[in-house]
Amino acid sequence: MSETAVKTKVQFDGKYIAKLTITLLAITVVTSFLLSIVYTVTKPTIDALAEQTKQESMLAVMADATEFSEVAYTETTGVIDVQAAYSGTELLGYCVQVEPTTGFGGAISMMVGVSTDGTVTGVSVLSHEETAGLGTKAMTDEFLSQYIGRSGTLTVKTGADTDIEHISGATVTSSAITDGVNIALAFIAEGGVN
Amino acid sequence: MEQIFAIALSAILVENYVLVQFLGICPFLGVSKKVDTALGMGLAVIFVMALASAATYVVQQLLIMLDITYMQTIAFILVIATLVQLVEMFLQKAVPSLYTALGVYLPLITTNCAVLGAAVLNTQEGYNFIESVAYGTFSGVGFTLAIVLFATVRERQEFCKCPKAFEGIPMALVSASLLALCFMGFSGLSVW
Amino acid sequence: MDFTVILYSVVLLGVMGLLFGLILAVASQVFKVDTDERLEPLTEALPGANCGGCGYAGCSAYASAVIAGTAPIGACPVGGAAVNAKMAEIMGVEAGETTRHVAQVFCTGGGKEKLQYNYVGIHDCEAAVRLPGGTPMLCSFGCLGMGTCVKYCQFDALSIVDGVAKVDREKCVGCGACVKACPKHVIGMVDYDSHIQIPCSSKAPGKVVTKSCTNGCIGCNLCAKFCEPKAITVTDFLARVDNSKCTGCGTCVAKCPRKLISLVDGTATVEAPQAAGAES
Amino acid sequence: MSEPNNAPRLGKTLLNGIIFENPVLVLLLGTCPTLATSISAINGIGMGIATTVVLTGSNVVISLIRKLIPSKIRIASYIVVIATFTTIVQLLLQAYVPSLYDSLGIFIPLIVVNCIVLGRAEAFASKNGPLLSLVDGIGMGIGFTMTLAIMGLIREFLGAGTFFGIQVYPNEFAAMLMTMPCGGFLTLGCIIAAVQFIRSRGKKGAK
Repeated sequence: MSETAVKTKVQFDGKYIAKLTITLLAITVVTSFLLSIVYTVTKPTIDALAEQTKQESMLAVMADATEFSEVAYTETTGVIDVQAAYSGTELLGYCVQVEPTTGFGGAISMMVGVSTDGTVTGVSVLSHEETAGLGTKAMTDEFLSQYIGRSGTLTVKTGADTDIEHISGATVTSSAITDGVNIALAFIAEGGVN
Repeated sequence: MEQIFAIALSAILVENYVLVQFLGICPFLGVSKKVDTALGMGLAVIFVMALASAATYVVQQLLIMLDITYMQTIAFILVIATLVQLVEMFLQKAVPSLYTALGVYLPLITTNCAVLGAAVLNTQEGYNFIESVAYGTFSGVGFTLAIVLFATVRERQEFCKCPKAFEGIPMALVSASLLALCFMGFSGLSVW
Repeated sequence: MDFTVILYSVVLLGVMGLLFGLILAVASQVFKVDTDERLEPLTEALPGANCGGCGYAGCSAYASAVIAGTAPIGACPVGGAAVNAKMAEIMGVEAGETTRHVAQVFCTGGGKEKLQYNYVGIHDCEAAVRLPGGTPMLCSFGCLGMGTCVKYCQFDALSIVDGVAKVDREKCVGCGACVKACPKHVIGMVDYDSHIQIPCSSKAPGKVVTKSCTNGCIGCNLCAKFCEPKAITVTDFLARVDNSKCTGCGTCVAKCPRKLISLVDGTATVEAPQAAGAES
Repeated sequence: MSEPNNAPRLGKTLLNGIIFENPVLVLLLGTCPTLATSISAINGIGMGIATTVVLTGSNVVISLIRKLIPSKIRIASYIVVIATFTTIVQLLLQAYVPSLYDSLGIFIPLIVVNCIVLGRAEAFASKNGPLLSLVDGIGMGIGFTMTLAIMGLIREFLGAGTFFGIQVYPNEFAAMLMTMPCGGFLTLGCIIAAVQFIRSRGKKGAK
């Protein structure tokens, strides 16, 4: 690397460039091919499973519903999906999937069952990133059953006359779940379903 | 414009990449022995993260258009790996001293969780092009802030007398935990 | 199994692969650092500890110096014969032989109780040496025992044992970092197979040494007189041994009134400490 | 391409991964997932298992194709192979073993950015045969899982007062700090200090 080395004109030796590009192209094509094969093979099963878990979670909040159907609804923040719940042909209410972002670890995905008269029929948590052992304490059935039969906007207060008795050590999560229920109730109250 | 400021504040202080979100710890511990290499690493990471956020935003739009979003990880990783390889070659030619100082940690930027983390978080947050580039750059600045702060602490640690077992990395980790404690103080500072 | 998904993903990634392959290939040409193709295997052959024992800033610096022809093949003390053979074969030259060197501390720590003042400060020789008299101890040549050399040794071969530095001869690779690091210059390089060792570097006259150290060398010349191969020379009250002449007979060990000279695990002699950086 | 008498080398590589060159404690790789997922022992072990599967698989695949890849694009190709491997494992798990996917699902995307996988691929798999790389992957994986389990136990016990999810002492006394980032750094620091102490104690004994 002595100083006198004149700035040599950069010579492109084509063979090296071709070799490099072909290898990378080969790798990307092979990997993407393999991946897409696996994806298309597994896609139906994954979708079926997802649908099944959704059905289960909806049944959990709307016990006596027999089947659910897609329903058109106006987009509102926090509401992910809405399905009408029927038992036979009679409309029982709606299952609203909500995602309040005020959880401690991040977004919590919940399913809230709201009957036609606007009261909560059930709440279940689909997925969350709360800290294990702490946030999860606010996801027990005993805590979630407090919401059943409630309507209007609920508040979490640490006093006597409170709608929801929050769990000590999991205040953030319990208030987040309450936000979720409030979003669902407000959504149905304003007739989000058209 | 204030959205950009909010992103900047959160990416640098509130949700600092290293000390709060645990992304990019390997180079954070590996390269922070001297302040100048730490700064060199930080600048390289900012450069890569800014470009990566821009490139991955374009790739994400492509993926959405073709409706193959499951390819997200692979496509992002390919973009980032190529970017890092370019930075590596450029540094080897232009700044060989920094290149040797960074050593193995330069290719490790590719697997650096921070870079891919930024790309994935950009898509999750649904930022538009300018916001995602801003987010990438400012999280790189947050990374650099953390690594330079840490490097200054580690340089002073060379002369303190600490128990034999704690010399080197354990001592660095203990001071990193104190640093993380301070950054936790910012968590209450949510702007929007 | 709709094929559009497969088609799209393969096409997209294929195009990206092609594009990036091209960019990388072109970039590797533009940023081509013109290195001799032997540099890569040569740096690989070297141990990679970047210890500086060969006198260069690191293995890659030494490798490029070897290719430029300004450095001999066998200068890597850490690698020893195995590395030299590999380097010679890469460079297509026969390997120069190397003798193994190890570090040795020329102080027994006898004077560490006899102090001029009590030193309370940064526990580091480089800091202690800046104070008046250059040392808190009476003996102004002795080892301070605060472990600067231990910090510089990459091979964990040096440790402070009851107040004085001790070299682990097996672990020491002879890189010479400690010789450069010691502010009191009490560490020197000696042949691995030296027979005896005179662990002292005090150039003070006898009566000063008797006051400042339990077994420091007082320059009485007895060892030099009784050494038939004349391996020991005494210059300004300090005895030094030349390793090449010493036969390891051990008479000097018996003769030394201060019980300073000792056999290096029974087989070796001591050679004068050379300048830093052992040449082959 | 079987190496002659490599049984001792296999054993050595396996042990190497677990103790002598434990990926997290000694090589200090993969600290991001270690700190992030070791909030509870179950999470830690789950992450460890998922990483072992991916690490072993990608080590073998990379050591098979190591000769075809020129050095300039080695990082890009290795990481694409690792990412593909990870996503395939994720899809298969999601489709055919949903129960396992529920517990391990969120960790798998994290593995792609795990420095151990690319670290081992570049340091080991690209220089050794598939058999040795397989063993190294397993060794490293076990070492990683063990470290994560220990970290998880400590942080969960101190931070949430639970032991594998069972409440051991009332939550009020737990130091929530341990489940936070700074707790993670502290625990990892103390574990590495303990390892260094044991190793230095071992050496002094031996001398």
